[in-house]
Amino acid sequence: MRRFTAALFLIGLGVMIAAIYQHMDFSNTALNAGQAINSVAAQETGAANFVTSVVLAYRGIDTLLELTILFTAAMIGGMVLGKRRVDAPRDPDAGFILRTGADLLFPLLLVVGLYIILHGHLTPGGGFQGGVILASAFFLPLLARPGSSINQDVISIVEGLAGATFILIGLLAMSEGYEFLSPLFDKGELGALISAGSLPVLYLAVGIKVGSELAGLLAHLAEAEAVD
Amino acid sequence: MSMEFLDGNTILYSAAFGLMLIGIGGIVISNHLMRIIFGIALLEAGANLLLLLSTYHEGASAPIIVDGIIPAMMADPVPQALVLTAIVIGVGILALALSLAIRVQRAYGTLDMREVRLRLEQEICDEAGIEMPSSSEKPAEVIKTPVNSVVQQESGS
Amino acid sequence: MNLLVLMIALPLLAAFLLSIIDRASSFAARVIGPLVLLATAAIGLSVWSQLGDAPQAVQWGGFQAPLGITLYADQFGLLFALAMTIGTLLLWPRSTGNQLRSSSLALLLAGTGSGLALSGDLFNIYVFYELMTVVSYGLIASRGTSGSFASTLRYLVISGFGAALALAGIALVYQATGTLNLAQLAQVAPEKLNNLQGFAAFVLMLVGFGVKAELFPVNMWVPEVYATASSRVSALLAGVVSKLALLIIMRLLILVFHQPEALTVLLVLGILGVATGELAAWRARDLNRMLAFSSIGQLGVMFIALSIPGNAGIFAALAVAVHHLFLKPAMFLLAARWGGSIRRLCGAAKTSPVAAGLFVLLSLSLIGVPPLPGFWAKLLVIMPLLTLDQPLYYFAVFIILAAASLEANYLFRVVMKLYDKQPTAVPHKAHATADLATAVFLGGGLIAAVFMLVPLADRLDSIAAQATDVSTYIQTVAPQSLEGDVQ
Amino acid sequence: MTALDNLLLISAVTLVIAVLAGNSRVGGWLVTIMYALQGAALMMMSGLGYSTLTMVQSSFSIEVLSQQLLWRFDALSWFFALITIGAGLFCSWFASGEWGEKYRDNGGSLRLFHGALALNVFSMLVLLASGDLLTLFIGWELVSWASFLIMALAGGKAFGYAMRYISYAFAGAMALLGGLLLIYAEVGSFDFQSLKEAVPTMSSATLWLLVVLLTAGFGVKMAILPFHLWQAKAYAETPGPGAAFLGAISSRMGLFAFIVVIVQLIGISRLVEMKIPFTFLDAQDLLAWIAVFTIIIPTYIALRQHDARRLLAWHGVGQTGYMLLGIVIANDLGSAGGLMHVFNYATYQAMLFMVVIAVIHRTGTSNLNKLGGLFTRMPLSYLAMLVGIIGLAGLPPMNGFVSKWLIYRSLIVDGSPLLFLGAVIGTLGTILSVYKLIHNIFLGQLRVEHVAVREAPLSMVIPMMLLAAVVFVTGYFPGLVLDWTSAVQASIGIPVLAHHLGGIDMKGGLDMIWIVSVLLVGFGFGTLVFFLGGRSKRVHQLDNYAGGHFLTAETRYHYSDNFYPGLMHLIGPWYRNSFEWLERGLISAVDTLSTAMQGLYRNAHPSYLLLAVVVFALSWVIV
Repeated sequence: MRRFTAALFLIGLGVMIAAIYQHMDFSNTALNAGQAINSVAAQETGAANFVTSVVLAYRGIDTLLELTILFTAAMIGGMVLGKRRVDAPRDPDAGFILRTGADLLFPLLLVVGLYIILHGHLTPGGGFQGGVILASAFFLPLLARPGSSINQDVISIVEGLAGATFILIGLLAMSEGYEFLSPLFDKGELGALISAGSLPVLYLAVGIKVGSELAGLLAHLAEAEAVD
Repeated sequence: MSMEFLDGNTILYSAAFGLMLIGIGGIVISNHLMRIIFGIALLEAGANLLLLLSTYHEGASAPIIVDGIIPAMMADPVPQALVLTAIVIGVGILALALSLAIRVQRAYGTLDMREVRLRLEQEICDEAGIEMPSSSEKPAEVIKTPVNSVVQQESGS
Repeated sequence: MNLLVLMIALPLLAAFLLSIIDRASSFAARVIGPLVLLATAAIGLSVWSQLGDAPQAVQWGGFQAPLGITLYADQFGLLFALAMTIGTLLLWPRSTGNQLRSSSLALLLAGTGSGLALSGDLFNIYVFYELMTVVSYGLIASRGTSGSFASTLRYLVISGFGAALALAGIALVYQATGTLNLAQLAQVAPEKLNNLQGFAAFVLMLVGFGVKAELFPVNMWVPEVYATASSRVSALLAGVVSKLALLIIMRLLILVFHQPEALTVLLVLGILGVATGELAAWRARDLNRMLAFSSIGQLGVMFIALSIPGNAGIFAALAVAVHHLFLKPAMFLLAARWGGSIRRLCGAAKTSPVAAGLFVLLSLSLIGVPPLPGFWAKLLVIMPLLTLDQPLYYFAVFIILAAASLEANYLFRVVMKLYDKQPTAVPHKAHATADLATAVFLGGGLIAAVFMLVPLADRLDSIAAQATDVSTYIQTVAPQSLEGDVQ
Repeated sequence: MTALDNLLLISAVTLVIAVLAGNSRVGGWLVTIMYALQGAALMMMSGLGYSTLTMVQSSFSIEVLSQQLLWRFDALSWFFALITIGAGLFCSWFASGEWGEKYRDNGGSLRLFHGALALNVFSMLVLLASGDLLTLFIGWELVSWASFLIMALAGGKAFGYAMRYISYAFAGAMALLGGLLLIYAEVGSFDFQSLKEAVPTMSSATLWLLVVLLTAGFGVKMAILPFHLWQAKAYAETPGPGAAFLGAISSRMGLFAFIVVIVQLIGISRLVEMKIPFTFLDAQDLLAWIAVFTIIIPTYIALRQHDARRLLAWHGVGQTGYMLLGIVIANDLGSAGGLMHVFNYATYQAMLFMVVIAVIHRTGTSNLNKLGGLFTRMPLSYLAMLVGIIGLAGLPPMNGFVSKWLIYRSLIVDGSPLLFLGAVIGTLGTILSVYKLIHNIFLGQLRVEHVAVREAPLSMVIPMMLLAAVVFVTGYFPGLVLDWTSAVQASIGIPVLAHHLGGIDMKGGLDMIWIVSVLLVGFGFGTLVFFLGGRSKRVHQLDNYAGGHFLTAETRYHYSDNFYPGLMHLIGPWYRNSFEWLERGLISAVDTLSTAMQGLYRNAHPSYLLLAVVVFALSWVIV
């Protein structure tokens, strides 16, 4: 009965959405804050990638908060899943090819991840994307050898420090007399690797934090004892 | 139906709304918590797409300074940044939901929403030292025959 | 430069570093959280003292609105930011196994709550809200029982559903206006959002943010969560966090959504919340869930108050919210030792006379017995409702009054049990000193309010007036126009 | 500092002393003296009772939510305050002696008892002093919760009854609040005067709503039908003199508020204009009939009680009907009768409760089936009860006769024979049940276990005797009280009853001095004949025989069980407990709803409801 009425409601919702869509106005898509940012971002932040400017400068606090969400989720995940019993059964190691592949891929993923993070202000990509690749670099060996484990203590120190760095850079701006999280340092030449002031530093912190957070979360999930 | 009705906008928006509707359907219709969690993920994906589409116009270039592209030709970078944020939030919550689901499965042996609810009620009542109120929804049957046993086998590790 | 951002940044920083500090010295890790909150509370108070009639706007990163994100500090927002900080300080979680993580979560909660109260950007509000949600999952689950995990998961499902809908609502708003800055939205809303799309966005955001504000029908998580979480966490969620979600809805109503239909939706959902909550509380057989249901009813009254157009509605909702802010945490703290079946409470007043007396005081104020503050708050809600002269508003008054009668009945059933002369077989445990002291402090606040009624009402009135002053909001933030940039 | 400030201050100090010193040996006496001081302070305003003063303001006033809260006394407040303080004085006196010691020995807290009593008096004075509708409500709530406190003191069973009381009282208060705020919405002020000016322009529908809400609110406190169920049991279980106090004055607060708002501000003449559609009745008739049924039904319920306190308490409910009836009729006779009945009733009800409590003090029971023959052991208490029941039954020469006569007379003048008939039926029931009371306690055969019973201690007897004197004197010289009621009539805008010390001047009027003097002469003559004429022999109670057998102390020839079997056979089937049934029905309705809501919160699929709400809200706007 509930499923039936729920399906009816869904159809109703679809009809409502269609009606709303009919009334939507698409004429003024150019009149928005993003276009305003496009026209001033190059001077204000010095980053060639405007998405990066938005993520780290214009909406930097959002980014800080989403890092905090990841941090919190990882912390709660650890709290919920708890410590593994010592005698809990583990999956056996993967086969030779997967293990060797993982060993080979590890440095490659590390390099690619760092590259994407460091070029975040110039090209598509950045701390989040690179951070995920970093996380997978550390997670892959875990899949290949379920018996091994990631040192959660190191991860918690790294994530704490990376997050703190982000905030400290923001506070540094305050101590210089600007607002919290204002871009700092010399903006350099638009499009160069070393440019855009403090943004690459922030992205590095983001990348490391995302990498460690995700690696920690995935490791927690992988470590979780299997249900009998 | 005229062809101009099926322009690019309509197709893209249909995709976004469609994803949302499928997600909502998964949340509302299914009883298995894993399906519900995936429903939320789908719904989020739809909402993200909707956000991306909010200032979409055809033919815009990526908002990155490349020779020959002036800012007016670029796409709006704000929704892209927002979606990036929203996706990461979604990932965090998804991971959290999965960790909780693992613990609930371990404690109650089921992820059926109705059964989890009953076991939860039972636990609260036991702790409080009161009798469990009789449920109007035929509790005995629900406990004996887990509806989604097939799904459990699929999703259980 | 403004120190206000430290109210948000410092707790986050401390939360990040807490586990590292713990490695160096566990004592430092224990004290640093409360110290940081004391410092942020002091910052908040100093800003409050210099605020006066002129709200302040701070741009994160120094970018001009609407490009950057605005932090808007008026007395209204700052009041709730302070409530969040001081409330967390008073209700500092005590977890047996997870003290370090609980402390981090509490710090995060204080920081996010302050940010949520002060934020002037729609998407930023969403992010703060999501962070606060995640933190509250953690706080609930920190009790570590399987019940707390299950209730968190069920809470997560409804909350995640709502949040995704709210995100879709934000997308609709951005599509229509091209901005997320609340001040700019306030400028363009009458032209661009006073339509079907705007209403749809409102409904989606209402159900999304309403989850935390215990709005009917997205409040089904309330009884099970408050029954499974620890008392201090329940006190925080019911007392403080729900008010912050309410604050978001108030802000959106004042600045962005002006449809009369929006008010009617709030009214209907508020009435349903009061009716279902209070009726369900009437039969609750354990104190925690009784308080949870009554909290749903109280929040319903706030939604009814919000549905009153104009300044009077915000004033009334603010008064009820502030009253509830003092009252519910104290009640949940008392329920820490009195949780479980009400029948077990027989004769508990003998063991803990202070707590029992306090419970009577709180009950009296909750049901609105003059001259306690609860009465005046209720009066503020009902008086404008009746002047609106519409059947639905009359019905709301009837529901509020009938609900108060039910409340009197079920709360005094508990009081009767407390003072019952036949003791139960199980001896009663006295309250923890910290719990009782905090509850007494909050109850003392209620009594003090009786004597400061006039200045308090004036102050709340001026806060409400400042909150509803849209033109000051726009002038203070002064977003640059989007039209000029395109041409 | 005005005289009213003094009074309220002394009353507050009384409360403080009661709380601080209530447990000490002299505490009770201190408090009693304080009540006397309150009486003296009230006398400083006695001009109010004789129309030489119209109003005494309190200098204390605060402004909240742009409402000026005022307190003041007028003739009506003064009259009720006189009764309140008098009841407080006598009850506290009664409680200060042996009763208090015994109460403390049995584990009761005298501090709480005296504190609760003083709180009741104080809150009633605050209510009586209210100068606008908001202060009226504040005072109202204070009184409600103060009575709740004193009712709940006994614990155990009393908790249940007190709980029932507060459920009724709070629901009533909410109806009242709704009514008052409706007035505010219509008038824009809580001021008495603005309401009075706005009444003529109010629509009939609004007025009906107002009258229903306010009458329900005030009616719960008065325990008029159909809100009468809570009162008797709650009062009966209140410890000792507390019951006497509550019985004497507490529920009169409802009548006071009724007079202020309905009679004085809305006006009975406006009620007459409010016709009930499709009938020949109007709002005044409706209230009068409610009053008559409030007389009849509780009085006959009282007839069935076999606990002395319950019996008296049920009469308290019934007698309220007389007062309300007189006041609703609202001509000079009726309102004077109703107001005077408030005073009269307080005097003998307090006294009767005191006698019953004295009996409980000595014998340990108030069960009418386990008493009897106490006349020889407690003659002074017997005398007090005799005076009291004559008053309660409304027979000369006691004051109850005068007030009832005035009410009957007003019904006849008003041309309402059916109402008159109803009132007379009520009086018949009263006479029957008070006879049961005195017979089963004092007359007949003394029980073996009560042979050693002594007269009540002086601390109890003196208040009883003083009250008996008041009952008799105000019956002899009703003009003493009629002076006050006339002042009240003048202040609430009702025609003033022309009266003199002995009664009223009119065709077919009443002169109690004459009537009582004739009665006294007759009694004196009879006594003379008794002592001089016939020769009587005093025999012991047990020197008696029946059916040829001598009786011993063990033989029960005095039966109190199944009193009035013939009458009960006749009217028994009428007792159907319909109101109890209604009350239970209401409770089970709430219970069912509550279960359903709990089910909703437990079983509902929240996401499903969320979806439904979104769809409904959108479709409401789109379609």
